[in-house]
Formats: sequence, C-alpha cells, structure tokens
Amino acid sequence: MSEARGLTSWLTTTDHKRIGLLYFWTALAFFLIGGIEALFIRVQLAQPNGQVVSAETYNQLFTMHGTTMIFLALMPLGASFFNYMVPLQIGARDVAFPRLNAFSYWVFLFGGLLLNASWFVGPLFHAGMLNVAPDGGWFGYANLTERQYSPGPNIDFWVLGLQILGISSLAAGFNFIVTILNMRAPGMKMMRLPAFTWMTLVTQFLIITAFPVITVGLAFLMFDRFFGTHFYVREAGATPILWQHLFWLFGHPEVYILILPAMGVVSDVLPTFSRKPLFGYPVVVYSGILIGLMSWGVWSHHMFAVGLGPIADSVFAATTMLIAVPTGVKIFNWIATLWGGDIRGTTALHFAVGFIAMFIIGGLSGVTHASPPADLQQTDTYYVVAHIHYVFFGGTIFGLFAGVYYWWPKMTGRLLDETLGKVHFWLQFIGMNLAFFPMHLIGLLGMPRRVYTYAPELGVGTLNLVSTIGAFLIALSILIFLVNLWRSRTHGQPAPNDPWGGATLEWSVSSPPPVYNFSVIPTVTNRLPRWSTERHGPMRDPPAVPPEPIHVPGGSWWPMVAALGLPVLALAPLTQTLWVAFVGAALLIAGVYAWAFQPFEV
Amino acid sequence: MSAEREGTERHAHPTVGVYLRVGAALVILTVLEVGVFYVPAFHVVLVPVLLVLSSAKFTLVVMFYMHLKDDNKVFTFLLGGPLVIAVGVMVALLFLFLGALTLRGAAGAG
Amino acid sequence: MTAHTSMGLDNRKMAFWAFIGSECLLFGSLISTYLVYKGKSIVGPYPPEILNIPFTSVSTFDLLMSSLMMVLALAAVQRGDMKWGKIWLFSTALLGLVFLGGQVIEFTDFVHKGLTIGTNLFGCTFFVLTGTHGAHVTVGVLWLLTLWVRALQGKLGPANAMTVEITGLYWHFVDVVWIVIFTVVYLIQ
Amino acid sequence: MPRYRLWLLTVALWVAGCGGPFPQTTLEPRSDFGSVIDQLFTGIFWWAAGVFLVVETLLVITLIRFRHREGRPAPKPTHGHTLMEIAWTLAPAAILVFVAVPTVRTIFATAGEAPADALKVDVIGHQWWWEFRYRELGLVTANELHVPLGRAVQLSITSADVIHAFWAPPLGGKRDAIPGHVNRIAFRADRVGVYDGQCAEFCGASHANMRLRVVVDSDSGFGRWATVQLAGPAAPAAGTLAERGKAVFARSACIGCHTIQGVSPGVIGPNLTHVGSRATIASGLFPNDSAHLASWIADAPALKPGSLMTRMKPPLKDDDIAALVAYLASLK
Ligand code: HEA
Ligand code: HEA
Ligand code: HEC
Ligand code: CUA
Ligand SMILES: [Cu+2]
Repeated sequence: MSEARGLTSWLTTTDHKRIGLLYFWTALAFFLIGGIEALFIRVQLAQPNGQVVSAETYNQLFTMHGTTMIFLALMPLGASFFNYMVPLQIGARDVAFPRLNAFSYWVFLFGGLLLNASWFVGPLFHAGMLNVAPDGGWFGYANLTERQYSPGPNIDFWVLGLQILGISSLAAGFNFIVTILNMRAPGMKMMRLPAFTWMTLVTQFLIITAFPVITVGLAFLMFDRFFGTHFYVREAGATPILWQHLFWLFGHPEVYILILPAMGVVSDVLPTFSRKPLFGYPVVVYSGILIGLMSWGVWSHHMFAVGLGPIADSVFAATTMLIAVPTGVKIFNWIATLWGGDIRGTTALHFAVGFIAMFIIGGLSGVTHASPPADLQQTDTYYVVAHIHYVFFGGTIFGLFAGVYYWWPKMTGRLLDETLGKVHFWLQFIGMNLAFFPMHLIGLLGMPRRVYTYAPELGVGTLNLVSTIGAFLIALSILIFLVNLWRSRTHGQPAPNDPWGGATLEWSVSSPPPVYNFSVIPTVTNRLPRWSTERHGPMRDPPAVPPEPIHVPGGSWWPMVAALGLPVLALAPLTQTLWVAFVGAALLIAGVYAWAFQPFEV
Repeated sequence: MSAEREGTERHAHPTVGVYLRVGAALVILTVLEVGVFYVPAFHVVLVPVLLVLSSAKFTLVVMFYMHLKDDNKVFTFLLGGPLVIAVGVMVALLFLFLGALTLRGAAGAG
Repeated sequence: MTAHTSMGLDNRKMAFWAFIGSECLLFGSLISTYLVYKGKSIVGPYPPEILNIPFTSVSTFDLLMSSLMMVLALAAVQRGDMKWGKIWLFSTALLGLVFLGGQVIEFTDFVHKGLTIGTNLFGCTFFVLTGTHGAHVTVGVLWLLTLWVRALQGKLGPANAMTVEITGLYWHFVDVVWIVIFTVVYLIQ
Repeated sequence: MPRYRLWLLTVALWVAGCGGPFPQTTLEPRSDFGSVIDQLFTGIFWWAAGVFLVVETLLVITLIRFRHREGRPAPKPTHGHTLMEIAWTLAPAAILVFVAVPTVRTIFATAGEAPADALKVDVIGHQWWWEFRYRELGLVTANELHVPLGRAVQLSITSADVIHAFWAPPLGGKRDAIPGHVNRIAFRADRVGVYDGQCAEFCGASHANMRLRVVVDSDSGFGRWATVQLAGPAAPAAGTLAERGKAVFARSACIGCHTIQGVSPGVIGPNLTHVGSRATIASGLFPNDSAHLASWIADAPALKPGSLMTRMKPPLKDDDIAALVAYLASLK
C-alpha cells in the first residue's frame, strides 16, 4: 500500500496521478520547444528581409511550432489535468483502464519524440541537420505534401508522427468516456459533475469522433507517398480539396478540443475564488455540449477562399456565426458568477479572468472571419495568426495556467509563490498583447502568413518589431513561471488538503492524494459537496487513514512495450526496411497479448 | 459503492430462436438486394430500394445480434451519436462535391 | 466487474461501444471518399467491368452467417454449454477465414485484370476501403481463435461471457460495415 | 474614408514610425470588389467593437465592485436566473442577424460573375511565379498584370502545380489557385496605379517570394500596352551586344524553358517575349535592371530559394551573361 519509488515505478506506473504528472512535465518540455521555435520565427521577422534563418528552415520552424503547440503541448497539458483531476473530481480510485492510460502516455511520448527527432536525423537521410523536419504547415495541404512536391522524408515524419499521436488520443478518449460515465462515486449524478469533468467528457467525444477522420486523411496521404495511390493527385482525376475537407472536418473540432478543457478549468476556478456557485451551471454544461455538436458543422469556414460556391459559403457562414451564441452564454455566466461574489485575486483567478478578457478578442476576430467575403481579405494573413493566438494563447494557455496555479498544490503538495505568480501573469498578459495585437494590423496591411521574409516597402517592419518584443516578454514570463515551479519544489510552503476552499471532491483528500485517492469512497448528495449553501451543509472529508486495507494494483511494463511497437513500425517506411516493420508489429502484438493476459485488478 | 447502482446489465438476451429468425431475415434481405440488382425493371429505384434494404439489415444486426434493442440506452447513444455525425458528414461531402450546393461549376469539377 | 461501476455496466463493454462509435467515423470517411470519387477515374478498369457480384454475394452470405454463429456462441457460453460454445466460436472464425480467402481471391483476380491500388481512383478507394475492412476481419479472426484456444484450455466459461459478448460486438460491427460496403460499392454502381 | 479607418491608420502609422504608405493594405480599396468587402468588414468591425466594449467593461466593473474586502459578508449563493439566460442568448443572436444578412448579400454580389463584356484573363499559379493569359487578345505575360481602368475584369484562376492564392489586396479579396479547378473573381478598378500583391497560400520554399503586381492603366494606356505586347519581339540591331545575346539565348538551355516569340517555345518558365517591358523580374522580387538580371541568370536559386530555374550547367561565361542581359533588356 505504500508507494513504490524509483525509475521503474515511474516507467511501469498505472496510477492516474503519476501519469498525470508525466503528461504535465512532458507537455511542458514540448511547450518550451514550441516556444523556442516561435522565438526563432519572431527573431527572423523582427525586421524586413530578415537573415537569421533560411527559407527552408523557416518553413520547418512554423510547421513544427504549430504542430508541437497543438499536439504535443496543449492537448497533453489538458490531458495531464484529465488524468490527475477527473478521477479525484468524480470520487474514483483510478480511471477505468489504468494500463490503457499508461499506454496513451507512452504512445504520446514516443510520437512526440519521433516528430522532434526529425530536427536531428538529417544526416541519416543524406541531408544536413535541421533539414528534414516537417515543412508543409500544420495543416499539411495536399498536393504540396505529395511526394512529387515534397520528396524528402520531412512530410513522412509528420504523417507518421500524427498517426501515432492520434492513437494516443483515441485510447485516452475511450478511457475517459468510460471513466466519467461509469466510475462516478455513489450519488455523483451527471448533473452534479464538476464543470471541468463535464467539459472533459465533451472533449473526449470530440476526440473519438474527429480523430478517425484525420486518420483516414493521413492514411490516404501515406498511401500516396509510399504506395503509389492518387488520392489527392489532380492528374488522376482526384482533387487536393478532399484533403482540405478531411483535415478541417477534424481540424475544427480539434480547436474546440483545445478550448473546452480550458473553459472547464475556468468554470471551476471562478466559483472557488468568488465564493459563489457557478452561475447557471446547467446552462454552462449544455452550452458546452452544444459547442461540441456545432463544431461538426462549420469546417468549411477554413476554406472560404477555395471557391465552394455562394450557397455553401452562406451555409457555413451561418453555422459558424451561431457558435458565438453558446460561447457568449458561457462568458455571461462566468461574469454573473463573479457578480455579487467575494472575489479573491489569487494568481489562478487572474489567469481565469485573463482567459475571459482575451478569449473575447479572439472570438470576435473569429466572427469577422466567419463572414466569407470579409475573410477573403483576412484568410492566410497575419490577421488569422492574431485570431489563432488570441484563442490559443489568450484562451487555452491562460485557462490551463489558471489550472496549474489552482491544482499545483494538489498535485505536488506545495504551494506556488503568489507574488511570482502575479508577476508571471502581468508580464504574460502584456507580452501577449504586444506580441499578438499588432498582428491584426499587420494582416490587414497585407502581410500573408507563412512568409519567411517581407519587403520593407510593406510598411509593417515596426509593427513586427513590437510583436517580437512582446514574444520575448512572454518568454521572460515563462522563465519566471519555471523559477516559481523550481522554488516551490525547494522552498514551497506545504499545501493543506484544501488551500482555496474549493467545493469539489479533489479538495477533500490530502495534497498530494494517497495512492488510493479516497480512504472511503464518498457518497455525494449535491453538486457542491464541500460547501454549505442554503440547501445543505458541507460533507465530511474521508478519514486520513483507511478503515480497511485498500488493494492498489501494481504496475505493468506491457503498455510501454506495446507503445514502443508504434514508433518502430513507423521507422519501417521512413528507412524503407521491411524487417523493421516485423519487429514493430511483434512488439505491438506481444505487448498487447501479454497485457491482455496479465492478471490485473482495479 | 453499490449504493446507487440500479444497473440493468443482465437483460434477458434474445433466445436462440430469435437469433435464427433474424438470421433468416438477413439472408432473405440479401437475396432481395441481389435480386433487385439483377432485375432491369427495378433500376429506376435501385438506389433507394438498396438503401432501405441494407439499412434494414444494419438495424437487425445492431438491434438483435448486438442487443441494442434491450440494452442500456447509453450504448444506443454511444453508437447513435457518432453514427448521426458520420451520416451527416457523408451527406454534406456528397453535396459539396457533386456541386449541388454551388451555383457555378467551380467546385463541381472535384 | 459490474459491481464497481456507477451505471452498473461493464467498463469494457462501454469502452467498446465508444470504440464502435469512433469506427463509424473511420468507415464513414472511407466510404465518403469512395462515393466522392465515384466515376472520376480517368482510365479503366471501371467497377462494372470488374466487380463480380455473384462471388461477393456468397462472401456476404458467409459473413452474415458468421454473425449468426457468433450470437449462437454467445448464447452457448452464457448458458454454460462450452461444447457448443467451442464449436460456434470456431465456426465463426472459420467463416471469417473463408471471407478473407474470398477477398484474397478477389484482389488477385482484380490485379490480373489490371486493377491495382495505383491504377486509377477506383483502385485507390476500393482497395483502401475493402482492405481496411479486411484488416478488421483479420483482427477479429485472431481474436476469435484466441478465445477458442482459451476455451480448449478450459479457461473460458460462463464467467467470461462478457468477453465473448464484447468479441461479438466487434464481430457484428465488422459485419454491419460489410453490409454497407456491399450495397454502396458492389450493388450501387 | 470612414472615420475609424483614419483612426486605425493613425495608430498604425504612429506605431510604425510612419512606415506607410502601405502598398498591400486592405483598408484602402481601389476597386468595386474591394470596396464592397471593406464596407462589410467595417460593419462587422463596429458590431464586434461594441460587443468588446460592453463585455469587457462589464467584466472590469464586476472585478472592481466585488473584489475581496475584509468583513464583507459571505456572498449569496445564487444558482442562476432563467430570464437573464434567455436575454443573453437572444441578444447575441440578434446581433448576428445584422452580421449575417449583409454577409449573405455580399457573398452573392461578389460571386465572381462579371458582365459579358468583361476583360477575361486566365491566371495560372506556378512555383513560384504567375502566368497571365489574355484569351481574347491572344497575349501571354508573367508576374505583372495589366488591366484597364473602369472596365470589368474577370480572372479565371488556376494552378499548374500546387495550390497558390491570387491576392492583390487593394483590388479585393484573394482566391485559391487550385490544380484542376478554376476559381473566378471579378472587379472593376477605380484608380490608375500599380498595386502590389502576393501569393497567399503556402506553396513551398519560395512562397514568400511569389509576389505580383497589378498595373491599372487608363483605357488608352492599356490599349497601347496591349498593342506592344502583341507585336513580336524587336529584332536586335546587327552587331550589338543584344544580337550576340540572342545567339547565346538560342544555343543555351534557356530555350527549353522560356518562350520568346519566334525564338523559342519553352513553357516551364515565364514568357520572355517582352520581358524588357516589365518593371520587375522573378515575380516582383527584384527591379528589372542589368545587375539583377545578370545575377539572376547566373544563379537564380541563390536569389530565390528553391527557384525552379536551376543554375546553368555548365555555367555561362560572364560575357555571355552580359550579352543575354542586353538582349533581354531590349525585349520591350
Ligand atoms: C481554441 C481555438 C479556437 C477557437 C475557440 C476558435 C473560435 C472561433 N473561430 Fe477560429 N480558428 C482557430 C482556433 C480557434 N477558433 C485556429 C487555430 C484557426 C486557424 C487555423 C489555421 O488556418 O491555421 C482558426 C481559424 C478560423 C477561421 C478561418 C479563418 C481563415 O483561415 O480564413 C474562422 C472563420 O470563420 C474562425 C472562426 C471562429 C469563430 C466564429 C469562433 C467562435 O467559436 C468564437 C466565439 C466567441 C465569441 C464570439 C466571443 C464571446 C461571445 C460573446 C461575448 C457574445 C456576443 C458576441 C457576438 C454577438 C458576436 N476561426
Ligand atoms: C497552440 C498554441 C500556440 C501557442 C501557445 C503559440 C505561441 C506562440 N506563437 Fe504560434 N502558432 C500556432 C499555435 C500556437 N502558437 C499555430 C497553430 C500556428 C500556425 C502554424 C502554421 O501556419 O502552420 C502558429 C503560428 C505562429 C506564427 C506565424 C508564423 C507564420 O505564419 O509564418 C507566429 C509568428 O509570430 C507565431 C508566434 C508565436 C509566439 C511568439 C508564441 C509565444 O506565445 C510562445 C511563448 C512561449 C515561449 C516563448 C516559450 C518559453 C521559452 C523559454 C522561456 C525559454 C526557456 C529555455 C529553456 C528551458 C532552454 N506563431
Ligand atoms: C529549368 C528551366 C529554366 C531554364 C533552363 C531557364 N529558365 Fe529562366 N526561368 C525559369 C523559371 C521556372 C522562372 C521563374 C522563376 C521564379 O520566378 O521563381 C524563370 C525566370 C526567368 C526570368 C525572370 C522572368 C520574369 O518575368 O520575372 C528571366 C529573365 C529568365 N528566367 C531568363 C533565363 C535565361 C536567360 C535563361 C538561360 C540562360 C533561362 N532563364 C533558363 C526556368 C528556366
Ligand atoms: Cu504560391 Cu504561395
Ligand atoms: Cu474552425
């Protein structure tokens, strides 16, 4: 029952909390990599005719920046909270399939490593370093990504890496759907779930429906590149537009996959720090579900310049604009939650409020994109880059940082420094506005995105310089955050069970929680179990010592072995060696069989 | 943990007789499908008829062999939700590609 | 298992239904592509010249019957009749193998008639769609044979009925997908 | 110019340390197409600005008014309010009507249909340059599109390789150039001038260098230009450097890729029949002067990463290059 230590215990762990921490640190590392790539981009663009990197390197930088931030930083950072918090919030001892959970993590790690290995392995492909990283943009439009126009291994890394990452997300998706539906503590009805858990559930539904579509799109591209099919080849009667449809059918739900968890965090943080229940909880939940559903009907708004015809454009414009309604409902309910509250300005609250303030800007620029004729002037310019970063950075990153400052004490048992936290917040807030607001103007003044250079005559040199300065302010703020994490490990005050006075179950256990989470599985009688409202008093926390011994399942090597099979399989086409494929398949099959027949109980 | 559990896992599964009858129905429907395909008189309505027949087969297997008919509604939702999305996507893509939504031929070429 | 869950449902079964939901979009995308590219091939062979309806009808019949065997296997295992359980499990796998054999024959025949995966758009979409389905059948056959071996070893009994039920869900879903493919690819030309 | 534009531009100019004028700005439309889009955007912008102001103000007021103070009584646990929920669902929906209606109207107004007498030009994107074909005039040119003032122009846009996007911001919105598809935009330019643009869809190594220029001529100016372009290339005078250049051209690899009417039929690169009449070379990257022409001919990929005009093998001799430059410059 005592916790195992040492490297092996981490490699074989099936404990959702440890897997959550693994996700956290890995995602943070990838975030720094993606951020450093962004800094290179910004340095190159700081002035016209920049000479810091070559055109080819620049193209790899923005492709890897987008891909890394989306698939390797933000999604897994969300996953780290799903892992750590969802079982605690629903009163469970672990997720439904602990070993599948470990498998998801290892697949994610290996997929991320494979993608990033492309920076260094140029020499293996008779090219220099920094030459074979993916360079087709994060949405890899065919037919540019076909072998004919991208002959190197660059796009191969991208296709295979994304396929592997998709498997990780899908596995986690099934796992968390079952966990949330089926592992709730007694009395934890669906409409008593914390808002974060609800948004996690919606996110997982989007994942299991959206990822198969990109899987198919990527498989076609893979077959085209390796096996001589012509799915996107005009000369064979096909059209590259098919790729765009398949990609954005996935891509649009994907951006909501990235924002919904952050919205969930905010919906949990605001009530805690304004000492007031979430205003209109059912409405917030339903609007989240609605956003998820509607995200399936808007994908062609990324294709307004493609020429789908006026009727299709009108239909997609209308569906896209409609999404503003449920999103607005959430914003107003958050403000109403704060209204009349007793707002304590912790760092977590700063970030949550920062989310609201900045996401509105990103959402409104989204609405200006949603008008197809207007978008004809905006699409593929820095105006869209501004939108991307207001929703991703102002939205997802602020939301997730709110989560970090909120849950860090729970996850590590140590408090973060609030002063450093506020310095981090304000620097980041100023930095992001300096970095990304000018991009609106840069775009409207005619600078396209994905250009490694621009002419001085364009007149946007100074605006770009401002943007670069903003990016470095963000970097500084992130450094301060890293210092804060470090200090918390060495000097951080020990965290009590419940440093903030939270209403939900994760605060009822110690920080960090014991391996078995709950000494006694709680019985839930209302939506705010740890608060007293006019209708009920607070529940009693579970005892610190379990009244009867609790069986905790041991770890397993097999999820990692099976996961290892996937990157090995991917090496086969990359290196054009058949036997590698057999090794990979053997690892995968052996891993799965050993895993299936290994006795294991939850 | 079992306090709130009023799960209804153990539904009586259909009897072997039902399985056999469904099997027979599936075979008959398949024969009908192939029959329709070969009879020229039907060719005007071939597509709708085939779609109806295969949906019937689909439904039979899902309802009886996969027990969705008497099983928990969650399962119906887990299949039905994505299925509706999938069919919606399929219809939308057909419209977009066959140019039915375009006034001019721009996208129709695809 | 069921004793521990909030909805009183088996975790694995629920995960499997979610998986099947997800597969709907996988096959949905593949079938959409097939339909969207229908009639867009620039060179032959074209579907009517090459598809063998009588042959595939037999394969379809074979797969339907395997579904029937599968439910019979489940019914047998549930009532503890492991003798018939083994027989039905094995016949399900066998019919699956027959289907795969049919597919091998069909593919070889097509290649001989000049249709490979790279010949034209029909070849691309047809082989990838039916090939993906075939891969699913292959996994199913391996799974069924694993269960059958476990049954022979006496390690499969009524206590494992849920495992058989889940295997069945997978198998029937693969069958259902074929029902759609048979109609969309073979009959609606 | 609407007032907000002045404000926006002032801010921009101020921040930019007077970086203007902005040759690719979308905010000063120079065609009917551009103006319609601009009006639509202006309307939406104001709605968005209004929503922004109201919601952010509300947020800030809330934060100030309800910030923590010692001794404040515990807040009332309000759980929701149905009427308010309905109100803030309907209000955005109502606003969106005012965005959606003009949007749909503009979609149909800008669908690319031009009157029958429009000047029709085929635009073909290549990695990384533009080809323009005037079908009715039987005229082919590259990278610099000439159009007459005030007359409707219809562009039929497609691509010879990967996806590009044709974009000349002052004249209106962009459209993708997609292999196998033809996209159309129609506009009527309303001021004489030279307008910059560039490819807007990522298309590989030199996407950033795939620029273009649209020259809006007066009606007579356009006629004169067309007449010159229609004529064959001027034959260089005997004994000049240019004449030697023509000979070098005719025996070099150039003929495999470039058309010069009466000299060579190549179609991989731009038509050079009147290259001397263009203000820029290499899709708007460099001024068309002898220094740039010379270094371009010597080693194009060094000037333009990935350029498909590969380095000549064996390399041309310096005096050959000088001759070529003289010849090309003479092709007015
Ligand atoms: C977290 C990610 C995220 C989120 C949440 C959104 C949200 C939205 N997005 Fe965004 N989008 C992206 C990420 C995201 N987007 C990315 C990454 C791209 C570019 C991809 C690429 O090309 O690389 C993109 C591109 C993109 C485009 C294509 C642009 C182009 O390439 O030409 C469009 C077009 O319609 C669009 C629209 C919208 C809309 C309408 C919303 C709405 O959901 C916003 C709704 C929110 C609000 C409107 C604010 C709050 C509401 C109120 C306060 C109520 C009152 C409001 C009104 C009455 C208007 N987005
Ligand atoms: C998903 C989230 C996300 C996030 C968080 C970011 C964050 C940032 N992005 Fe990114 N961006 C995208 C998603 C994101 N981006 C996408 C999808 C694209 C489109 C890609 C495409 O076109 O294909 C894009 C494109 C994009 C472009 C356009 C490129 C182009 O079109 O040519 C630019 C340009 O400035 C940019 C800048 C930045 C900057 C400055 C940050 C900053 O906020 C980054 C801040 C972080 C750091 C600065 C890290 C901190 C590091 C340190 C403190 C160093 C520590 C060092 C060690 C420990 C060794 N991004
Ligand atoms: C391999 C094919 C190829 C050969 C050989 C070739 N060119 Fe080119 N040329 C191109 C292409 C492609 C472009 C457009 C490149 C770009 O702008 O990216 C081009 C562009 C040009 C331009 C600029 C045209 C414009 O309008 O901007 C000039 C001038 C030119 N070539 C001259 C020459 C001369 C002189 C030679 C022979 C010494 C030559 N080319 C040989 C392919 C070729
Ligand atoms: Cu052509 Cu970008
Ligand atoms: Cu979108």
